[in-house]
Amino acid sequence: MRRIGTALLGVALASAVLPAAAHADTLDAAGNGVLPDSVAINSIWVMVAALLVIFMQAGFAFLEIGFSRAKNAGTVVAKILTNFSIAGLMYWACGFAFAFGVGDLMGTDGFFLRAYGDPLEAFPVMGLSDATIETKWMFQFSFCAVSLAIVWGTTLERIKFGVYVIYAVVFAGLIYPIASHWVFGGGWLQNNLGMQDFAGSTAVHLIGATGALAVLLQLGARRGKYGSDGSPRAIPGHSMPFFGLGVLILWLGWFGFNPGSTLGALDGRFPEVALVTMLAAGAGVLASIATARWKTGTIDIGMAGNGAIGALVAITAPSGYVEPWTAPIIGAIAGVIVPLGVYAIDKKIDDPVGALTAHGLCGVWGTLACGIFTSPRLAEYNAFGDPGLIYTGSFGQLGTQALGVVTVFAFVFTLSYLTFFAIKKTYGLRVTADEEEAGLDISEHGMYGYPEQFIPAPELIGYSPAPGNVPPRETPRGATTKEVPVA
Amino acid sequence: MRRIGTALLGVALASAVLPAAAHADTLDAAGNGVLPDSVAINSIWVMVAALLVIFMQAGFAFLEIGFSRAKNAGTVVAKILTNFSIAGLMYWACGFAFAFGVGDLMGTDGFFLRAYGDPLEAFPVMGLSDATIETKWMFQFSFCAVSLAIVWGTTLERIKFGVYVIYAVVFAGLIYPIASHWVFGGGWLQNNLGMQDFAGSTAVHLIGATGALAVLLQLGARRGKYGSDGSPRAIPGHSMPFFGLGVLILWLGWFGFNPGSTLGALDGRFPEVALVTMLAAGAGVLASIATARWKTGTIDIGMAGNGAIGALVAITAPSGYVEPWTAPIIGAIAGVIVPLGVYAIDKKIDDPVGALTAHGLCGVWGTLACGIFTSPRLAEYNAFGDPGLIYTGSFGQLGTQALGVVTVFAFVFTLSYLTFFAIKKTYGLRVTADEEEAGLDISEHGMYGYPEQFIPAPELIGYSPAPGNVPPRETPRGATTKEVPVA
Amino acid sequence: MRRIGTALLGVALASAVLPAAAHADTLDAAGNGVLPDSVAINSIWVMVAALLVIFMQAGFAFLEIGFSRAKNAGTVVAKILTNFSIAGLMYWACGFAFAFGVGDLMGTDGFFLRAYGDPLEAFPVMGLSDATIETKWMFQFSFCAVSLAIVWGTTLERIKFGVYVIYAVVFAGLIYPIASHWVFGGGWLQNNLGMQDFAGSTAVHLIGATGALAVLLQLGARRGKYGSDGSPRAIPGHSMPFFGLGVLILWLGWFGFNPGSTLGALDGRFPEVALVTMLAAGAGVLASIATARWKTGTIDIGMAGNGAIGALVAITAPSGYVEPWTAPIIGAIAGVIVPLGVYAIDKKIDDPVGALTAHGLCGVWGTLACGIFTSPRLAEYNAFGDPGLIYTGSFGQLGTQALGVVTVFAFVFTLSYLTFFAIKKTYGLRVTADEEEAGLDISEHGMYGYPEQFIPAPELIGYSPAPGNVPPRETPRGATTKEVPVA
Amino acid sequence: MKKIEAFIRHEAFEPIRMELMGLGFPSLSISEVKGSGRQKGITERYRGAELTNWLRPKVKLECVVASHDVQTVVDAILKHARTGQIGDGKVFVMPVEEAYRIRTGESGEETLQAHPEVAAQATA
Amino acid sequence: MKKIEAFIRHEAFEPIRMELMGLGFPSLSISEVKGSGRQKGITERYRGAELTNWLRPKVKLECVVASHDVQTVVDAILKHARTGQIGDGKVFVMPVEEAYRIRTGESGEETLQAHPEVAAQATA
Amino acid sequence: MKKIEAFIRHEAFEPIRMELMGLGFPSLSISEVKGSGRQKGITERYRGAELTNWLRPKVKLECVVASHDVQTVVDAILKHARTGQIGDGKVFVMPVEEAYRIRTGESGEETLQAHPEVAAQATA
Ligand SMILES: Nc1ncnc2c1ncn2[C@@H]1O[C@H](COP(=O)(O)OP(=O)(O)O)[C@@H](O)[C@H]1O
Ligand SMILES: Nc1ncnc2c1ncn2[C@@H]1O[C@H](COP(=O)(O)OP(=O)(O)O)[C@@H](O)[C@H]1O
Ligand SMILES: Nc1ncnc2c1ncn2[C@@H]1O[C@H](COP(=O)(O)OP(=O)(O)O)[C@@H](O)[C@H]1O
Repeated sequence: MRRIGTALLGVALASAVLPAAAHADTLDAAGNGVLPDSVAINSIWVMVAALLVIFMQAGFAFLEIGFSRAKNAGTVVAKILTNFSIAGLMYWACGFAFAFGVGDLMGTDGFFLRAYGDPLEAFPVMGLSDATIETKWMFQFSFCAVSLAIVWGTTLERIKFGVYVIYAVVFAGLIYPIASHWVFGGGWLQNNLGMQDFAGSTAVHLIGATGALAVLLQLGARRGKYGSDGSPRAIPGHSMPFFGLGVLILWLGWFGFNPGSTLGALDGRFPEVALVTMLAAGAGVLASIATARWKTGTIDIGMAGNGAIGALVAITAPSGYVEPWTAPIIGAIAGVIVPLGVYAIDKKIDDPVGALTAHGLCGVWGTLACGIFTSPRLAEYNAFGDPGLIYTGSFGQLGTQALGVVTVFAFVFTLSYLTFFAIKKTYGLRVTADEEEAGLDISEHGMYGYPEQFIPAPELIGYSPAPGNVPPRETPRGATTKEVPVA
Repeated sequence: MRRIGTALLGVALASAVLPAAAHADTLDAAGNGVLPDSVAINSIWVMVAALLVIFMQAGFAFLEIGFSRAKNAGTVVAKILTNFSIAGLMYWACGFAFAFGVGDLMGTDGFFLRAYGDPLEAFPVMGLSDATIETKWMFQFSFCAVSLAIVWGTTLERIKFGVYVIYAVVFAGLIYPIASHWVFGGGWLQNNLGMQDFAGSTAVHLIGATGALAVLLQLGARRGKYGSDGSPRAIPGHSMPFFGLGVLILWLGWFGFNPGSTLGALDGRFPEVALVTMLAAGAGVLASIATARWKTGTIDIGMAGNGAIGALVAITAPSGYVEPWTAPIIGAIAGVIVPLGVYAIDKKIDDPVGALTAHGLCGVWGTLACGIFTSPRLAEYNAFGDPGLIYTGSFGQLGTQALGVVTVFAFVFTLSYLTFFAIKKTYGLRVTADEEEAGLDISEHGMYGYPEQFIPAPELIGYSPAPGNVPPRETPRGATTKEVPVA
Repeated sequence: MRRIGTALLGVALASAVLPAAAHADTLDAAGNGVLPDSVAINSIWVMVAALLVIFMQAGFAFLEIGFSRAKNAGTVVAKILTNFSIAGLMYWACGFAFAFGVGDLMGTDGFFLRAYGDPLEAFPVMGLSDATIETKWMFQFSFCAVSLAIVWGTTLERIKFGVYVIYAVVFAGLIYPIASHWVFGGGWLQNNLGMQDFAGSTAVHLIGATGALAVLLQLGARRGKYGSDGSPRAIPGHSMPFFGLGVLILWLGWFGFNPGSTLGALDGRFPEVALVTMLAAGAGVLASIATARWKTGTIDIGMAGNGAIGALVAITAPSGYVEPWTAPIIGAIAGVIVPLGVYAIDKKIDDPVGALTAHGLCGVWGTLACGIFTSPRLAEYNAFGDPGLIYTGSFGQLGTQALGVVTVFAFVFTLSYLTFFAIKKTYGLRVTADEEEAGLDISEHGMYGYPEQFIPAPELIGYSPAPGNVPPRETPRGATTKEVPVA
Repeated sequence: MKKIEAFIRHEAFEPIRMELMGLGFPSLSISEVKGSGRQKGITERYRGAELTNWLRPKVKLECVVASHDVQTVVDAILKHARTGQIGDGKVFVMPVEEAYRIRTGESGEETLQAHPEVAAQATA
Repeated sequence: MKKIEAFIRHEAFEPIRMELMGLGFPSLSISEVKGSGRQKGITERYRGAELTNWLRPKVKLECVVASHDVQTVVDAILKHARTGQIGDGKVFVMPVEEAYRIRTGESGEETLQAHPEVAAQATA
Repeated sequence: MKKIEAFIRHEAFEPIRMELMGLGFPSLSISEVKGSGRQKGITERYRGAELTNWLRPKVKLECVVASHDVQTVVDAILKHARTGQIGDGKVFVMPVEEAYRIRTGESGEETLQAHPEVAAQATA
């Protein structure tokens, strides 16, 4: 049976087939009725949160589909399914172990979620909650998948499909786990410097956006994005409703993303985090609409949605550290950053969905915001870092936050740039001009995402009914008819 | 730092920046480990319910998008994001305090969710549950947002965007809080008269529908809706699938809407409320299809969906007061009301999504249904009002319900009508005929919701590639090719 | 009042209007404060799971819509609403009683969820959890609705609407309850033979797929599916994005489907089941893409999604019986089965969405997989059957699984075939050739699912504005204009 | 035989169709086109970038009639398509040399349209 | 040179295209149109209100050929587009004065289509 | 008067439109067509089954101009639509017997297009 395993998943899996220590522990405890209720209570909330975050995959998919042209709509579906799958397997194989095991630089225990002994000691940073380890895995994996999804926002409509696959393996198995370990996995930035990032403005969103920048710089803009004179052109996506669906799903998912980062329910903290999240997002939408209106004179639908995302990204780090009243401020500032950032970036590089701004710039802002607004009671409760500038008058925490941002950016950018560079030199990053013009759906997947739009009565192509079997034509039942006799 | 606050949110916010009394309480209790498990258990369920109701925003968005023409699809996205945001901020600033604070006419405590002392005393009507106050806020806010979303169903395809903004502030800050306070916030209708409305057939749906009527009467019908002879024309929406998505999401959300109104899980009531909700909705769909079939001879897709909504609205008030066996009856009657109501109303005024019927008429029916079907055990358990007609033989409770409906309608209609009247006289309610014809997406937002449908190869407009950089044309990889040599 | 009831729901309902024994029990217990926390904790998780499964209805709807042509998109919406409603009422009336009451062949207690005395004794197989009976009903009903939804995957674009209605009544009221009773309702296959099917690879998915086969054989292929030479033609669906939405929602729902089948949270098992589910699905997607790529040379979007579904179906039965490391193996094999199965079946019979493969073949594989991989600790914990081949070296359990599969298939196929045969002889199964060509939306529902695609400016048909009231044409506000003076 | 091609506003089509049917010209085809003419361009905005769209959606009406019917049909079109504002469109008349009714294979003028009285009933 | 315009049923197009390619006429264009003719109107219903849609989706086929090829092409169309029922559509022949192949700039009849033998291979 | 019908690539349209407007020919119409010609077919795959699509999306440009303007317009089209690769398309010139401006009811050549100088400003 060991053979089956290895045959299928390679030697690495070997460790996986030892007796299921930890899983068994939970079971025994339950069997002997010594599993405390608190485990179930905390696990339920964190699992609910994890599922909300998993649903965000649909959010990212439709945000991207909406901002793509119809000829590139289908590939996003294949992309999101592939990436989500790879993330799951890699994060199980090694990602989780690197991210949450013990160690300043990276964890080394819990590959394949096996043989780590007591979970509370093996993954100490999550020790404050007694939710089962599988629960914590589901939650943390969902974060990894979100971070990976963010990477591709800049690459729509021209990237080769294989790039998704290759980078996903590296990202979910190595880059994300290590970088996030530093920030909220018990690594040096968090433990030694006291960096504050409650739910991942840096650890999830900035990391994703950094990968997005690394690939964009080597991928280049879509054909037609910049005229011969270098001026940017609008390449409108094909469906604002799909975009809206994506935004609404993401917003919903964020109520798992931030409040779930309490990793439990029994401390009664998660509802407050939800409140803080809502207030920031609301302010972000309004500020973004106002800013776009002021700059361009129209109520920009896309900016309304991006404003929500940007504000949600910004409140992610502070959501567990700040008082509710600061949320609208943090969100509103993110809402102003979004349109300005998008307009500025659009002049030079082609970021179709505004990921660099919404997840990058706003991720930075959110991380820094902790240095300004973190309240004493919450700094103390979370036990990382100090209260913010407005309480202490000191720039100390702000500096720590800035250092964290720079470090993470530098680390992720370097590794990602090298990875994409290697891909470019070997497999290639970009489809041909003809393929790009035909659209990725037909050229990468052999079929349009909306076939009827491109093929006339496709089911009839090459179809000639035998004279005999033309069926009798009657009148559709649903239809009453008015006869116009033949002249 | 007070300055930052005021600068950003105005004097009103001042109260918000005092030490976070209540939030801290929860935290201390948790810190000292004296926060009972019940708080977490109840909070988890109510939070889950709140998130399901929040997801209903997407449901309303797609129901409206589906029933709009393609040229008006995008604006719905901007609308829903804006309204949801305003509702959140206003309900935090004052809505919640007005709605659930102590007082027969309106509450006066808890602005910005601050300085209200002991939450169980400050918001007594929710005292039966020890879920955290932030949890309760999230849940009640989600109701306010639903009620606001209902208002706009009658205004599609012709209203000026600014109207959404102005009315949303008044509605979420004043109209909804006060009216809902009377019905289920501990106000006079509930406390003094014993009106029964478990989850808001009146307090949420009728209030929204009343606002919808108030604006429609001053807004008028869409161009082309009524012929020169005054006969109604069909203006089909552009996507039944989107409509279906909306209905399915709303149905799902209702399992948070009604069962969440138990405000807790420990009394084991919420699953029964879910069962009741399901049975009513099912009966509503079937009755609505049958009625529409009987009236028009076709299986009307829209009516199937509206029937579900209507039945869900109807069961909302009774869901916590009646026995399961009554649910199919209540739902089926709503299912009959829906098509008949839509056909009748359509003859005179233009309600594109049928909101007046589904949320208005069915809201009234549902509220009255309590007067008929409320069971003794549940009247006693909820401690408001008496059992219904079929148990007591008395019309007393039915009368109370009727009085409540009339009062709420009168109050909300008056305030809403005046608000919209003021808007009409100043800013204006309606776009110009040309804008309406061009569609709100292009005229209000400067871009179509489905650009490719209206602009040929939009990315190429004004784009002339420099002769040099026309890239080599190769064959799409995905495609094998058959050469037809040039003659 | 008895009269109202009977008048409305017929004699059968009589039993329903007796005093609400069970519901009242819960309430009393709660009232007297003797309802243990465990009831609420378990009920919350199972309810959350039930709602996730209910959301799968939207998943099936959009998977089918995406794979249909635009002219048949709307009917799916009406279908899903109707079937979901019928399933709810039938499962309440008798389905649940047949499925989970005591008895080797079928249960006989709990019609209308009434008068069954102590729920733990009345529905013993679910006795291990003290979640309220309404919670269990919601969860089990959601399974029935899923099984029913699966049936129709093979019938798209040509079936008469009434067929949905008739078969739904028989399926949800009789076929599904009895067959599922045998497998996981405490029936003979489970209790006497020790068949293992944790969440329903056989009991839900194979049953649905069997019904799908029974109707397909009598319904025939869509016009144009097979050329005069009998060779299969591609009839591409109209929207890969909708297909993707469906898949993502289904995937999410499965995290309720499998982990919810623990029927509680206090044993801490559900997170592990979720982990297992995720790993299998991920492997399924990748294996399916690889297989399709190898067979056809393209990265098939549809196969990526079908691969996820197939793997999720396969892991459904084992999810509560196997160690995590086996999940990727089980999923990957399903991922290989999917494309091969679809290609093979497509040669002979017309299964537009691949339901026979994804739910049928993979359902069989998943059920058999228990016989191979079930781990000792979990066989013991679940207390049904023995460990799998790789642990025992014995084919015993595998044989039991195979027997179960064959029995269930034979039973469901016979009853379903007869039901559809009767329908065909009386009402008819299939629309006319003209109706099929016009599309089901217009012919069955009297309106297109995407009206604008088929009717030019529909709102203007038969509309001639009175010369007087042509409104002044102004310039859209959103638009700046460049005048081209009239020559 | 002549072919009449008219580029008109969407809302003009239905009245034209009704009148033509009444006059005994039930047979015609329309398609969606985008046109530029004296009408103004609309400036659209997307994420900051501007693009001026010079094209407006119009309906193209095609109707082949016997030469002696041309004026009748053209007049019907002009009558209903006219709002007096820029963007009303154009009507063109072009020669047609032969016409076949596929169903019967017949060719010639009589295949083109229904007879007046017939059509009359039709609209009744 | 002549332009052949045919309004046909969707399912008629593919057989026609195949035969024309075999005959050496690979070059043609089609577009979606909505047509009214002798065919019946369909009454649609939406939330109670009725609307009769007199238009049916058809395919418009456009093919420019040398004058001496007209009959061949017309016959191919008539042969495959015909079901004998109302709604089969019409074929019109119109004069064309000049034609240019953009790729080469050449003009004249020979730019219109490929040569038979060439096309023959093509379909092989 | 002549009608110019051109079947071109999407990306060719905008440069043509700009030049024509500059030359004083702002009035034209386009529509989406699918064309087959010398261009290769694309083999699409769907759940295993293959289908070869011989049709490529093209833009059909229609522009009616005075006879003496034909060459100017044709040249503008040829100039911008040409990439030198298969698939560039064709231009056809056909006779038009009469033209009406619906807005004014006037007929004749002068209704067809704006005057050069006018258009010149327009593009300014
Ligand atoms: N010469 C032409 N060739 C082709 N189409 C034309 C021509 N002139 C006008 N059109 C069509 O008519 C529509 C309206 O023309 P426009 O000039 O805007 O109206 P008006 O003639 O009333 O000023 C245009 O959008 C275009 O579709
Ligand atoms: N005179 C005409 N001008 C333009 N299109 C026509 C004309 N006659 C028929 N058509 C097109 O042909 C289609 C079929 O015509 P119809 O009269 O219904 O078929 P049949 O000629 O077999 O009775 C119509 O829907 C329309 O698109
Ligand atoms: N004879 C014709 N009749 C109608 N349309 C044509 C004709 N020839 C070419 N076309 C149109 O022009 C497009 C390009 O033609 P093609 O032959 O592929 O290019 P090229 O002429 O450069 O080889 C075709 O897709 C079709 O739409």
